[in-house]
Amino acid sequence: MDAPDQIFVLLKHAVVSWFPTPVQPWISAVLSIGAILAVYPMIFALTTVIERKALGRIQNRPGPNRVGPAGFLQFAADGIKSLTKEDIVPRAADSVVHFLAPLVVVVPPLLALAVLPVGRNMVALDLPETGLLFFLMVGTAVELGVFMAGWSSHNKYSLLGAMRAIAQLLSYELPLLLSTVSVVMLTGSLSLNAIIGHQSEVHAGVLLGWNVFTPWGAAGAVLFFIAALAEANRSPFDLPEAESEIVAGYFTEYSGFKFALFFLGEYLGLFAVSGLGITLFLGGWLPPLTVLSWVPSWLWFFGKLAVLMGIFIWLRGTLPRLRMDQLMRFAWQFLLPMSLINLLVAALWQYSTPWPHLLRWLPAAILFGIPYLLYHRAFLRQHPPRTYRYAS
Amino acid sequence: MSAATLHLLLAAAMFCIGLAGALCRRNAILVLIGIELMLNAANLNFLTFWKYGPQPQPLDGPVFVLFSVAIAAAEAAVGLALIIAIHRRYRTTQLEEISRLRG
Amino acid sequence: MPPEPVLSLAFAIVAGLVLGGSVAAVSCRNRVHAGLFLAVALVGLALVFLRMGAEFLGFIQILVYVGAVAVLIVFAILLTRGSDSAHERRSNAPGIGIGLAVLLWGVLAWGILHRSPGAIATPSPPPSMAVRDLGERLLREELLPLQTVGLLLTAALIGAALIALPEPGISPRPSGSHGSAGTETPPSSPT
Amino acid sequence: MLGGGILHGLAVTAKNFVGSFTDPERLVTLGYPEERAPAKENARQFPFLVFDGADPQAGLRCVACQICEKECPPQCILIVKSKTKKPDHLGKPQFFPATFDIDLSVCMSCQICVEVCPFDAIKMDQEFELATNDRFEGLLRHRDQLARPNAHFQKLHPTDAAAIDARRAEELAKAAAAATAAAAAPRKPAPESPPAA
Amino acid sequence: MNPAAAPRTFEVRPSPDAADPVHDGSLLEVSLGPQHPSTHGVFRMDVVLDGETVVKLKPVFGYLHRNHEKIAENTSYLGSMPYTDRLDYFCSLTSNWAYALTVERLAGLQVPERAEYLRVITAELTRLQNHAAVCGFLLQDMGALGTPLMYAFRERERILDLFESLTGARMMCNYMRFGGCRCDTPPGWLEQARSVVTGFGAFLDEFEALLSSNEILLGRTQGIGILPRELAINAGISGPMARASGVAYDIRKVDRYGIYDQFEFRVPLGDHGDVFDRYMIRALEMRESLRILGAALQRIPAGPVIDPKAKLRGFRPKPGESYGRIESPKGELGFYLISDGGPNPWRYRIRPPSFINLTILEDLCLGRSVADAVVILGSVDIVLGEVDR
Repeated sequence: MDAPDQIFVLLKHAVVSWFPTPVQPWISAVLSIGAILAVYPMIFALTTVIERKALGRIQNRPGPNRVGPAGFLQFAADGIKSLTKEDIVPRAADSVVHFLAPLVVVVPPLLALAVLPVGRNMVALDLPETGLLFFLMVGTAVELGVFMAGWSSHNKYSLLGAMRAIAQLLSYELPLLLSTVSVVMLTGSLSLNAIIGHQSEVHAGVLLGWNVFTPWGAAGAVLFFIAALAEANRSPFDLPEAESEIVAGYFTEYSGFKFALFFLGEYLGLFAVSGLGITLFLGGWLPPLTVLSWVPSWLWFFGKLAVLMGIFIWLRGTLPRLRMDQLMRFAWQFLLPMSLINLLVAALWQYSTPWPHLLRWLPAAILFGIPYLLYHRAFLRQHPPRTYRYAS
Repeated sequence: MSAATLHLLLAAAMFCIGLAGALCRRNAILVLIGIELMLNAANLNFLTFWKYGPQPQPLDGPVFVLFSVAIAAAEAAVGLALIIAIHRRYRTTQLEEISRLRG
Repeated sequence: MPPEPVLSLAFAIVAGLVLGGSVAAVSCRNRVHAGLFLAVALVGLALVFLRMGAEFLGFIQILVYVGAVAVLIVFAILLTRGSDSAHERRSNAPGIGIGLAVLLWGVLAWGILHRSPGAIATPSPPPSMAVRDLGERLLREELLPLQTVGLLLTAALIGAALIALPEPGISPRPSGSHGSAGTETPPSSPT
Repeated sequence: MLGGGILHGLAVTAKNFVGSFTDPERLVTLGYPEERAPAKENARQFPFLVFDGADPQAGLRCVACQICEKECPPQCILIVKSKTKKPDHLGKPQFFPATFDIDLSVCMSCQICVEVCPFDAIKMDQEFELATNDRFEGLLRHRDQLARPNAHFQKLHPTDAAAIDARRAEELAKAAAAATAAAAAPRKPAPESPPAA
Repeated sequence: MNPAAAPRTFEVRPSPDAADPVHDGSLLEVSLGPQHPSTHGVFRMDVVLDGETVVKLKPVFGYLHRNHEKIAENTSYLGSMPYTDRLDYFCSLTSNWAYALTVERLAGLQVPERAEYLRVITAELTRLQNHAAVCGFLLQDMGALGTPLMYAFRERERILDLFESLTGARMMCNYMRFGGCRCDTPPGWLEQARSVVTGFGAFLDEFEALLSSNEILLGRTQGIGILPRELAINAGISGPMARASGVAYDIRKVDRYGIYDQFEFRVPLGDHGDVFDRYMIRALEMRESLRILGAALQRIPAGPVIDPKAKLRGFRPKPGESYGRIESPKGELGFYLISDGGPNPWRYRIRPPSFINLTILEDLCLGRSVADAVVILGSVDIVLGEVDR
C-alpha cells in the first residue's frame, strides 16, 4: 500500500545507498535539489500552457493549439524563443544590478519550495524549528529583486512598477504573516511537518481535520490566498505589471531569457505561496477523507496545487484590476483588521474546545459577520445603486 | 584566537564602519544606513556573548537581539518617514542643507 | 554538531560578506547601491547568526532587515530621488570620521584581544535555542517588555504614517493607521 | 452582498469556459489556414480584369476607356491605351489597354472602379493572401496578371455574373440580329451596334 | 577609433529651470504613447506625475493625420466616400451616412424608403458593435485581461459578418451612395440580421452580469473622471459622453434625420457623468438600438435602394453649402461642404466627435492616478482615425 505513496522516497534511498557513506548526505541533497529544479519549472511550463488555454476558453477562443499535441508544447517554443532572443540591456541601465535582478527574483522562490512537504516523508529541507519562518523570510527577498529590476532599468515605467510592487508587497506581507500566525498559534510549532501532522486527526470518523474546516482556518485561508495573490502579483492585484497602465512594470526593459526568468520567478513564487497555503490550511498532502488515503500523498499535494492554479486562472480571466490606492486601502482597511480578528477567533476556538461544536462556530460567525456587514454598508454608501432616467 | 574573539572583532569592525559612515556621509538616508550597521554590530555582540560566553541565563542574548531588531524596525520606519517628510518640504536629503527646524 | 575550527573558510566568506557589504554600503557614491550593499551586509550577518546556531534569529534578521528595513531604505531613496545630484557630494573632511572609526576599532580590538581569553575561558556546551523556549521566555518573563515593544511598534507605525502623510494636497497616500492592535502583532512584523 | 458581483462575474466566465467546449455558438474562432469562413458573394478584396473565352489577350473586356483610372480615389490604376484596336465580343473594333497596372499596395478595395466601369471589365477578386517580400514590384499587378477568365468571376459572384452574362448574351443576340439584317440588305451600310451600357 | 562608433554617453544635463518641479525630480514626466498598450492607437499623453497622481496632462495627436479634408477637396464627391470609412474605422457606416446626408442636402437628392431603412439598420448595427467594443476596451484598460473584450468581439464578429455579406467588407464598408445605398440586401440577409439582433440581447445580459455589479469595476469607475454638465455643454461634448453627464442631446431626436422619427426609442441619461455612467449609458443605448433594429427589420419595405436621379459619374452639385450631422456612436458627426459647382467640393470639413470629446481629457484626469487616466481615456471612446483625420 505504501509503495506508490513512498515511491520517490524509496527511489532516493536506493540511489543514495549506492554511494559510500561519507558522500551520502551530499548525494541526498543533490537529488532533492535536482528534483525541485526539475519538477517545479516543469509544472511552470505546463501551467503557462494550461493557463493560456484556459484563459482562451474563458474568452471563447481555443488558445495555443499549434505546437505539439493540442498546443501543449507551446512552452518549448516559447522557451526556445526567449533563449534565442537578443538580450537587450539599455545603455542607461545599471548593468550589474540589471543583470542580478532576475536572479534575485528567481532564487528565493526556489529556496522556499525546498521546505514545502510535498508528500509523506517528502521534503527537501526539513527545518523542525523554523520552517515557516524560513519560508516567509525567503519570500521577502523578492522585493529587493523587484526593486533592483525596476530601478536599474532606468525607465520611468519600470520605476513606477517597482514603486508599486514594493508598496504592494510590503503591505500585503502583513496580512499574509498574520493569517499564518493563527495556524502557528493553534499548532504550537513553526515546523511545516508538524502543522500537517496537526491536521491529520480524524473528525466524525471520515473527515480529516484540515484547518480550513474550522472558522479561523476558513477565514484565514481566504485572507491568506487574497494576500498570496497580491504577493505573487496575480490578477486582480497585478498592478506592478499592469500592461494597460505601465506597460510591463518593473520588467519593461527586460527581454529574452531574463524576461523568462522574471516570468519563471513569478510563477515559482505563486507555487510556493500556494504550497504554503495548502500546507497551512488545506491539509498539505493529506486526503480530505480517510477512505481516500490510498491515493499517494504527493498526488494530493500537486492535485491541490492544480486546483488552486485553476482558481487563480479563473480569477485572472474574470476580474479587472484594482487601483493603487484601492489596493493599499484593501490591505490596510480590510485584510489587516480581518486577520487580527481572525487571530482572536483562533484564540477563542482554542479555549472553547469543550463546548459543543455548533456553539464554537458562533463567536466566529459574530466576529466575522459584524465587520462584513459594516464593510458592506460602507461600500453601499460609497457606491449606491444607480438608476438611469430617460430624456422625455 | 577563539571563535568568540573573531566574532567580537567582526562586530567591532562592523560597528566602526557604521560609525565612519554615519560621521562622514551627508545624506540622511546614508547616515541611517550607518546607524543600522552599528545596531547590527551590537546584535552580533549579544549573540556572540550568548553563544560563547558564560551563561547565567540561557536565552538572554537572543531575547535582547529580538527586542533590538523590533526597535530597529521601528526606528527605521520613523526615521525614513521623517526623511521623506523633510524631503517633501526642503526638496533635499542633504543634512547640512536642512538647517531650519521651522518649515 | 562537530566542534568547528576557529577560522573556517565559511566564516571567512560570511565575514567577508559582512565587512565588504558594510564598507561598500557606507562608501558607495550611488545611494541605491549603498542601500543594496546594506542588504548584502545584513544577509551576511544573518549567515553569521545561522553559523552560530541561532536559526530563528538569522531568519528574523533577514525577514526584518532585508525584507523590510533595506527595502524601506531603497524605497525612501527612490522617493527622495533627484533632489540632489545622483551622486552625493563628499564630506569636506571624511578623514576625521574615518580616523575616529579606525581609532575606535583599534581600541576595541586591543581590548578584545587582551581581555577576552580570560573572560571567555569556559567553553560551555553550545547553547541551543528552541523557538518554543524563546516564546515561553518572552511571554512569561519578558511579558512587560514585549507589550512595551508592541506598543512602541504600534506607535511607530502610526507615527510614521502620520509623518509621511503629505500636507493637505492633491495626492492621497495610503494611510497605515488601521493596524492598531499592537499586542497581537508579533515583534517581528515588518512595518 | 459585498463580493456578490465578483461571484456573478465568476459564474459568467465559468459558463463561457464550459460553453466554449459544448456550444459552437460561443467558440466562434476558426483555425484559419485550415478552416476558412464561407466566402460571401459580396466580399471584395482587390480588382481583377475579366476576359471572355480562353485567350486573356483577345477576350479582355477592358476597352481602356480610363474611367476607372480617373475615378479611383487613391489613384492606383495606370492605363495606357493601345495604338491599335481589337474586336470586342460584338465584333466591334475597340482599343484595349496596352498597359493596365494596379498597385495593390495603394488600392483600398473600395470597389468604385467596378461601379463606374461601363463594360463590366473590372471586378473584385476575393483573394487576400497576397503577402510578399517585395515591397514595390511584388504588389504591382500588370495586365496579364490581372486578367482572369469569366468563369472565375462567375464562381465568385454568381448572381452578379449571371445578370451580366445574360445582358451580354442579349447584346450579342441583338448584334447578331442586326448583322443578319445588315446581311439581308447588303446595299446599306451596317448600322452601329448600340454601345454596351 | 572611429568617432561615430564611440559609445554615446548619456549625461544628466543641468536643468534649464531649477524651479521646474519636473526637473528637480520630485515630479515624473511620462510620455504615455504613442506606442502604449492602452492609448487606443497612435495617441500620446504627456503626463506629469506626482507619485502616481496626474498633475498635468497634454494630449498629443496627429500621428495618424492623413490630410483627409484636403484630399477630399481634390477628389470627386464619390471618391471621398471610401475615405470616410477610414475616419472612424469602427463605424464606417455611420461616417458614410453623415457624408451621404450632407451631399444629398447639397444636391437635393431623395432617398428611397427602403434605403432609409437600410441606413437605419446598418447604423444601429454599427452602434451596437461600437458600444460593445468600447465597453470591452474600457474593461481591458482596467485590466480585465480581455475577457469582456473577447465577448464583445464575439458579437461584433457576427455583426461584421452581416456587414460583409451586405457591403462586401467588414470594416471599410463604403456602402452609402448619394441618394441611397449601393446595393440591396442579398437574399436571406434580413433573417440573418434578425437572428443576430435576437442573440445580442442575450449577450448584453451576460455582459452586464459579468461586470455591472462587479465591486472592483464599481470602485474603479464610479466617481472617476467626472464631467460636469456645464463643462460638457461648453466644451461641445456630444454623444454618450454628453448624455452620461445629463445633457439630453441625441441628434436622432434633435434632428430626426433619416426616418428616426418613425421609431420609438428612449435616450438614456446619466446623473453623475463619471466613467461608470458613460459605460452604463452605452449599455443602455445598446438596448435602445435593439428596439430600433427590431422595429426596422420588421417594417422594412420593398423598393429601390437608390434615387434614380443620382448619378455616379459626373456628379456636380449646384453651388451652395450644406451641413449634415448624424448621431454617430461617438457623438455628433458633422460634415460641412461648400460646392462651387465643380466635380470636387470646394470646402470639405468634418466635425469629428472623438476629437472634440478628447479636448477635455485633462480636465477629467487632473488629480487622478495614471490608472484612472487610462480608464478615462478608454471611456471617452476615441478612434484616432477620426481624431487625426
